[in-house]
Amino acid sequence: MTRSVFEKKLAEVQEDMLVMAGMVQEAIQQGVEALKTRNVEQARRVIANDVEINDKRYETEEKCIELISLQAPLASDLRAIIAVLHITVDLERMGDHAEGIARIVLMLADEAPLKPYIDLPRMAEIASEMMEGALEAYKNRDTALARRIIDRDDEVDELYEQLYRELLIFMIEERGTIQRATYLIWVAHNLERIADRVTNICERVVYLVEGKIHDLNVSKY
Amino acid sequence: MTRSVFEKKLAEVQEDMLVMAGMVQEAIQQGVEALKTRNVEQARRVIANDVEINDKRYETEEKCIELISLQAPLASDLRAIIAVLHITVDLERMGDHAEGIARIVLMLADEAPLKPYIDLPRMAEIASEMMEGALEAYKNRDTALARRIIDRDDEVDELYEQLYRELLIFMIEERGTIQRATYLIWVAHNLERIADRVTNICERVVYLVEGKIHDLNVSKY
Amino acid sequence: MASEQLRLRAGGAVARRQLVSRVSRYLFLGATVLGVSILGFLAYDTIDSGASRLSLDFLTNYPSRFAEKAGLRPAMYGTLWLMLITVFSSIPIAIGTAIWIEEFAPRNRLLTIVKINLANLAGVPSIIYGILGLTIFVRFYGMDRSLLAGGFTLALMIIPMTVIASQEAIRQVPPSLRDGALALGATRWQAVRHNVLPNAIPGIMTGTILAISRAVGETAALIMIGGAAFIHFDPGPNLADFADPGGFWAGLNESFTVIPIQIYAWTLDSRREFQANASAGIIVLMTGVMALNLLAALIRERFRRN
Amino acid sequence: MTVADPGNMNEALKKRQFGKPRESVILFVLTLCAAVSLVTTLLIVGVLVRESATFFEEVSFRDFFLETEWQPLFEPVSFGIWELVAGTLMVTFWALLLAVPIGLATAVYLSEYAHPNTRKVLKPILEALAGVPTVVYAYFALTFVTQDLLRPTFGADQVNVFNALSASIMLAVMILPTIASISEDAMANVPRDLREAAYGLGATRLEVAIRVVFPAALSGIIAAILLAIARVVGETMIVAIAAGSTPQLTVNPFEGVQTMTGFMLQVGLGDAARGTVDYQALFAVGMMLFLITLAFNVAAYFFVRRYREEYE
Amino acid sequence: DDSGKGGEIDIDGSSTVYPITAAVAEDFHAVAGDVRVNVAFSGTGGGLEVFCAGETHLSNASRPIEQDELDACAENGINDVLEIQVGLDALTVMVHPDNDFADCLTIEQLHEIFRTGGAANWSAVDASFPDQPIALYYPGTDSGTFDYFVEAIIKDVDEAANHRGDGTASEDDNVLAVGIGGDGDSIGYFGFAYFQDAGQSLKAVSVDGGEGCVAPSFDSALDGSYPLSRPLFIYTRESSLAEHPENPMLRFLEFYLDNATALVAEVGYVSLPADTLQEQQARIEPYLP
Amino acid sequence: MTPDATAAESVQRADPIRQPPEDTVFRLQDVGIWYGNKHAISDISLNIPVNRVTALIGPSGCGKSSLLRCLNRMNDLIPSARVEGTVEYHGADIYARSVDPVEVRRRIGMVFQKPNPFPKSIQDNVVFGAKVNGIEGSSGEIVERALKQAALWDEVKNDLKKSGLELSGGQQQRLCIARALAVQPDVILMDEPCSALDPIATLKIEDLIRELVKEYTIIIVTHNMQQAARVSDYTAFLLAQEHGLNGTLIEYGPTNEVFTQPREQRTEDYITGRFG
Amino acid sequence: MTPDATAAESVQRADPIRQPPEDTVFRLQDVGIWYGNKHAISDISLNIPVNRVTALIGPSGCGKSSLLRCLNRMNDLIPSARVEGTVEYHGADIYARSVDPVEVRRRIGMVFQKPNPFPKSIQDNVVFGAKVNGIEGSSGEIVERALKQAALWDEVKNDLKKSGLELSGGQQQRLCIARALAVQPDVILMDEPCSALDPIATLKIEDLIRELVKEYTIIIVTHNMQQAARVSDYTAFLLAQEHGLNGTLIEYGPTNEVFTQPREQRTEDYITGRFG
Ligand SMILES: Nc1ncnc2c1ncn2[C@@H]1O[C@H](COP(=O)(O)OP(=O)(O)OP(=O)(O)O)[C@@H](O)[C@H]1O
Ligand SMILES: Nc1ncnc2c1ncn2[C@@H]1O[C@H](COP(=O)(O)OP(=O)(O)OP(=O)(O)O)[C@@H](O)[C@H]1O
Ligand SMILES: [Mg+2]
Ligand SMILES: [Mg+2]
Ligand SMILES: O=P([O-])([O-])[O-]
Repeated sequence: MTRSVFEKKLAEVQEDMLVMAGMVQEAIQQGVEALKTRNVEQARRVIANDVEINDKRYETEEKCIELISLQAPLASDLRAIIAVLHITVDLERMGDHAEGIARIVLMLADEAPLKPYIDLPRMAEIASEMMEGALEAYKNRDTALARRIIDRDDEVDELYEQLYRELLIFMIEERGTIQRATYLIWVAHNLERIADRVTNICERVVYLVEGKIHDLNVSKY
Repeated sequence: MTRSVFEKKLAEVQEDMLVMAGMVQEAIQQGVEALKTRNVEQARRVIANDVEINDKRYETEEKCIELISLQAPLASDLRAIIAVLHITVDLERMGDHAEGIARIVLMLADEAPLKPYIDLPRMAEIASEMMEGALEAYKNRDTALARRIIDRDDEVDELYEQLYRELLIFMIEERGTIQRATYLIWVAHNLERIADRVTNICERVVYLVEGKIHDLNVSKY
Repeated sequence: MASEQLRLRAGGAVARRQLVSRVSRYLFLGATVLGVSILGFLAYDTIDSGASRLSLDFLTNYPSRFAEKAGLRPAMYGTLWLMLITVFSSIPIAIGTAIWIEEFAPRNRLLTIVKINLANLAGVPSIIYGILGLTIFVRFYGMDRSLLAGGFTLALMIIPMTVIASQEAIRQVPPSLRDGALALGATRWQAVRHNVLPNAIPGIMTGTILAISRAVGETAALIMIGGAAFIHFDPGPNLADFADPGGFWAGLNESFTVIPIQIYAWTLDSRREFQANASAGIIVLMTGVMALNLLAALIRERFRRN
Repeated sequence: MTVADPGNMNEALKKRQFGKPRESVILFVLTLCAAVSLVTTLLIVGVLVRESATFFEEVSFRDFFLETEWQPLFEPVSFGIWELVAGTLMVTFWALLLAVPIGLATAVYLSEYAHPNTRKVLKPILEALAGVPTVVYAYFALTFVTQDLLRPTFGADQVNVFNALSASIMLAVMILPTIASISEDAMANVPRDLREAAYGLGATRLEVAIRVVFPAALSGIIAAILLAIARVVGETMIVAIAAGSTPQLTVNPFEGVQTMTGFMLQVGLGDAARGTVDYQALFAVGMMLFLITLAFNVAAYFFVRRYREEYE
Repeated sequence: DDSGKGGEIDIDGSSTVYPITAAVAEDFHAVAGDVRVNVAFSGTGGGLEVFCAGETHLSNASRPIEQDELDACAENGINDVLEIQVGLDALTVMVHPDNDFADCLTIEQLHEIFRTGGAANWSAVDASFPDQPIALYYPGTDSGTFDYFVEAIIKDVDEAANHRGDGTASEDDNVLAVGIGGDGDSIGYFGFAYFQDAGQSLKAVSVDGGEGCVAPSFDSALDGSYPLSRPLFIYTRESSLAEHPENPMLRFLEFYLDNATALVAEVGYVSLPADTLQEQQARIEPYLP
Repeated sequence: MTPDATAAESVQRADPIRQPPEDTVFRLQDVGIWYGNKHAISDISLNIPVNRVTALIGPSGCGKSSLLRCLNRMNDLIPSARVEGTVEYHGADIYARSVDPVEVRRRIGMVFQKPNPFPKSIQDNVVFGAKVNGIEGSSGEIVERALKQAALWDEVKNDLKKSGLELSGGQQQRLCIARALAVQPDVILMDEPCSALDPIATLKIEDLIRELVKEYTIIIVTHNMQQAARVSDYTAFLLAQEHGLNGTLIEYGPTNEVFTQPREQRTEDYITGRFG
Repeated sequence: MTPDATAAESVQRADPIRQPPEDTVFRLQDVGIWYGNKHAISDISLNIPVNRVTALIGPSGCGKSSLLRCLNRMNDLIPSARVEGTVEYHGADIYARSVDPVEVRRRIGMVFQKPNPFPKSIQDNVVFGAKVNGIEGSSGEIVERALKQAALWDEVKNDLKKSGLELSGGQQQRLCIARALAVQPDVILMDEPCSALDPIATLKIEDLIRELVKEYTIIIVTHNMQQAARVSDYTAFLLAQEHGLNGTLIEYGPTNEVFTQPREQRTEDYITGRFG
């Protein structure tokens, strides 16, 4: 409970989490970028970097457990750490999704682009914005913002539905696109999952501030 | 640290977790059952029940946080609780996947079955077995078992690949199946994710016993 | 719950116990009052017979065969000087002994012997101290029947009491003070000197003053070593002697008388009127003793408060 | 501080040249102080032994311990010490019988019942009783206690003018403050929480005082009583004047007795020529008294120590 | 310090003689303020002991010095002890004031009362006396008064007899007076001086030494008709008189004897008959300048 | 989401004093305590539930001990102490004129900070209160029952004659609890009962408290927040707002709520060590 | 996965005594302590690192205080105490014949369980040690520096003449720390320095310890495991295996490891309260 030590360590852990979030954002962006530009190298980098994200998660989690062990935090302090613990899991999985996108880039590398990627980057953009906002909400303990972001998940879901339907039509119309289309569905799925995970973070923010866990977004998948 | 109180509460929390695991197992089984038998009613029940799973998760998480707050556990005690905290998240998501399967059952309800469902139930079976084993490993703090189960994830992955390829061929060969096939891919994906989450639980078991987090299974998706 | 209300009332056994408790208060008070009233009665009796003789002359006159002319002057000087000598010779030794016992002595059989011996010495009759003083100071050291010999004799007599009181006082200084000092790199003596002693002083003083009250009233031992009853000068160094060590020393070597001897001499006198002198002497002595006790009490109360 | 050179540190920790001697000088001086009381005892014993040696040349130990009469100054002389011992015991017994209950009751009152301010006033007043010259007590015993108290109460023919009881009563007054004051200190030192524990169990004030505080302070109380006994046994003037000078074996406190100290005073301040057997008897009695008190003190020391260990 | 100019005289010894010597010292101070005279009273025995040890210059005594004591003096090289008688202490026998039968007692009767194994009841002393037990009070057994009584009464009648020990003894005449006054069966004796003052509450008994009953009084003691009076002494050393002419001891003794008659009576004792006094003065005569 | 948000905020603004819904043993109404003219605590209204452990926490000097001691009239023993307001015990005002404090204390036992066994044998320690109060039953039975309840019987049953002072600190404290139980009280007040004990002994006492609360109502003052968290069902947080001011009740409610989601910022600050 | 598993198991079997890799102040080799013929602790080999907080934990009676007090020869003061093995301080054996214990204590300061300021003014308290040790500098400077280091200056700078006893418990303890610092020691030993303090004062002392460790080496005995966890860099766990047996070192290592993944089951049992 030595506040100065505790606060330093809590700040450290939160900083770690933000750094990790930055890494994940980068991975998503790079993944989608690679998809757009069919940049295999970039995709490979994203895949390789995922290990770092994973490591960062474990490092942060270790720190959180140490912090709980050594400092026995209570009330909002404890919730803050538990939040970090959960958010890092989410971030790590978001990283995995980004990696998934990058892997699909590799699979698609040799094939012609199906159609200009408009919706996918749009989804990625929204997801990225949501993430940005979620972290902002976390930093400022801003539940209103968090709740707004959760609402934005619907946009992503809509885009996803739309894209999915489009790709289905592609596949039906043009048998040769089936493989590629399913790949793209994966990408969209990954992005949808990412946005979904962002809502998890937002839920955490609300929990952090209000001390109650609210399942504010019900995922459909 | 009053052990008797602490142990009672820890046992309670773990019991909650096992109950939740039971609910999830049930949901998966019922979901796949509904798929096989095209039982819309059953699928609806699975969907409805997911709310309970979610509630159970939050209840358990609240208890864990209370336990950490009030009892300030250390070392293996703390790890046990943190494990529950993470495992319940995984279980909840597994429940979501089961719900996802059930939703697909609803979507497929009006369409003819694509082919006899062999691989999917097989996947579900393996995933279920893995889950059974993972909980066993957790209860007995059996890292060897946990590691074996993690290895079994490869079986699921293989089945998934196989099924995916098969369905892809279906789609290419018979345009009318595309919609249904993608649905089935979703089902398979859900099952793959479930198995994947089981490996998370196993990782936790290893962490619980050995105090180190090992990322023992690298998911590809 | 009205029944609960009733049950909280003292009834039956508790009422009886409370009654006994309250009655006992008056018994204990009675015992205390008894002690105090004896003192009051003694005081009354003494004042009744001696007050008429109390006057400035009584304090400033020399002894005389005329009761109304007789005074306590040399006895008062003698008592004063004797007590000073006693205090200055016994206190350092007594405190030294107490410090040795509590702080430096090896915890072995010797220490047990020293402790038992001190307790025993405290109960040795004063007349034996008188004989000892006569043998050692008057004879062996050739101090003659002087203030010094008398003072030293009384010092020997009160050392045991003072040591015991000082030991108690030193023991009551929390060990943490001593440990605190030693842990700062103080030597054993520095710890005692700066931290133990200053805090034991009030206790030591109380004990000493009580011992002195005893010495002030001592008669037998001083008669044994030849304390005079008739003296026509002021024993001890006088003002002028303070400047001159030789004179001061000579003053300390003078013969002496003290108030209790004077009182005793008067009580022995066949003439009635001297009884009043004795009572007046007792009043003077008791006033002094009371003042000392008051001082002790003040010191102690101050000490207790901290 | 970084790791110092071990050589340096060894050097640095060396005993200081000028630090130590001062310390040993002080220890030496203190030891000397402690030696004073031992030397005093040796001198006392020396004087007593030397002088009583001449006594025992004339009087055999056998007579000293086996004869029943103490009559050193009358013909036919006889030196049976027990009459004096019995006198001392009787006077002590009655003094304690009176002073212990009253003293302890006073202590209980002051520590448990009295308002702190009352205690502050009463205690020093009581303690003044310890400072009254014993000659005063002695005359008071003879005049007031015997004449105005005992004789009217018990009948003049029952009560000897010189009697053990009057001496005992004044001895009791003399030691009252010793017992009351030291016991009160002991009771005041009983931790407050013991009292609170008892009150918390529903005990009344009396029950707390008698059943908790008193037993807890017992070792201090016993110490007070021991000190009081030492004072009574060693007291001279009161017994010499009030108890009479008739050595006898009696249990009747209304009769006069002679105590050991009474005899010593009688001889010490009397006309007996030095060197005569009757004078040297003073030392034999002194020796006896010394041995008795020593035995008593040794016993008390070990008793109290055992007792203390049991309750700490 | 102003001590020692005229010299210092340390005196100790008998408490009986103390008032006389103290009175002399008081008046002496008026004429010789430069000489310090200190008077203590540790008893005849104690006084003679320190005197023989050379620690005092003069010793009061209520009995003659004994051979043992002279020997002790000699051991310390004090061979020139000088005895001077300064007065008489008449010894008074007293009974309780209510006692109406014992008005006069013979030496033999006193002997019977105070000897070892003597009368237990008054009736055994004289058949006319009531059959009541006798209670005895006498001075401290090693006081000069006691010694004198033993010599004058007990041994006088029967050399083999002893003073009995079953009474109450006290050094302190006050105490004896209280005792005798408080006890209806009492008989006791002590110094006349004390009786004079405290004696109103007691009844003095006349003594028949063979020449009829004589009541104790100054006159009867002075003229020798009262049989129980003892001499009081002071002891000093010839050498302390001889040393030099102006020495303080000589001045003091001269003053003492010159004023003895008045001062002895004043403090309650019996002055010496003129011839006896002259004898004493003659003893210091040789040293006077 | 607005309704939800206001709901959440209203939680924050909810009354921090939540009187338990259960049956109460003590009902304090506007209680204030004065020492001479020092106002130690003021305006405390508090219901203490039956068969629960209620913990009083707060910084040093906030009046925890004062409040505790006013519940069995122990502060009658402090001449300058004065209590205002009403303290009802099972509906009876214990400060009513007709009430005998000895009677009150018999029903409401107390255990102190420093283990304070009487310097007597274990047996006599336990029997003391029972005997002065004329509780029936043979000493042997009383002793055995109380020591068993205090979980001390097995450790001492062969040494009942041993002095209570020869026990270890933790055993001494359990002996003190046994002593209080032997009087058959209804409530047990404990003023920092473990602060002089090592962690292992502390755990034992805490276990015992959880055991005892099945039969008794327990009120415990503790400085150790972990202890309050571990052991109590309800927690009351007192605070003397500024140094020298009188203590007041800041928050009161179920322990898990107070320690995980305190409703008052000051409570949160205190339990997380942000204070001072 | 077999290699991995064995790796994990080997972690479990790894040496529970991890001497720190840093520079050491104390190097204890097979140290044992006897009181008369009671063997209090035995076979302790321990290196204590420079500029770190090392905590000694363990159940009551395991010998923590004994061990601590043997580091500055405070147990010379217990007549029956005897130390065996070697205790090297910066390479010098402090139990060597030529060593003056007073010199040792000057370099190795100590702070006790109960705050024990001398009943003198604050100033005199601080200056005392410096003066007996002939430390140079004006009193004013010494006092100011020490009090500032002990984070007490601001609170008392206007009352330096006030008695040390008039301070609150926590201030008193900081005064004792200042007093120790004024002697310019190298190491500060603390024997349960907060066990008599309330949580707020405890926090302040803990903060201070973290501050001081930048310049001093600190060894602290504590019963409070949370405190050891919060405040120390290294933790040594001592245990007297059974009641009455001598204490030994069970585990020693970085605090975070000891409290999150103890290598010895007994350590784990102790810190999780499974003991006794
Ligand atoms: N006997 C007393 N006389 C005067 N004031 C008192 C007395 N007892 C307590 N106080 C004051 O009342 C206030 C509350 O004291 P109390 O002992 O109840 O606090 P507490 O919360 O128990 O503190 P702690 O945690 O230190 O035990 C304090 O300011 C204290 O100084
Ligand atoms: N002066 C002493 N004489 C005899 N034995 C002692 C002495 N001091 C300590 N001991 C014993 O040595 C052992 C270790 O005691 P120590 O005080 O070092 O333990 P500790 O770990 O500090 O305990 P605590 O946590 O209770 O302070 C105990 O068994 C104790 O009884
Ligand atoms: Mg308190
Ligand atoms: Mg310790
Ligand atoms: O004192 P005396 O020798 O005269 O009895």
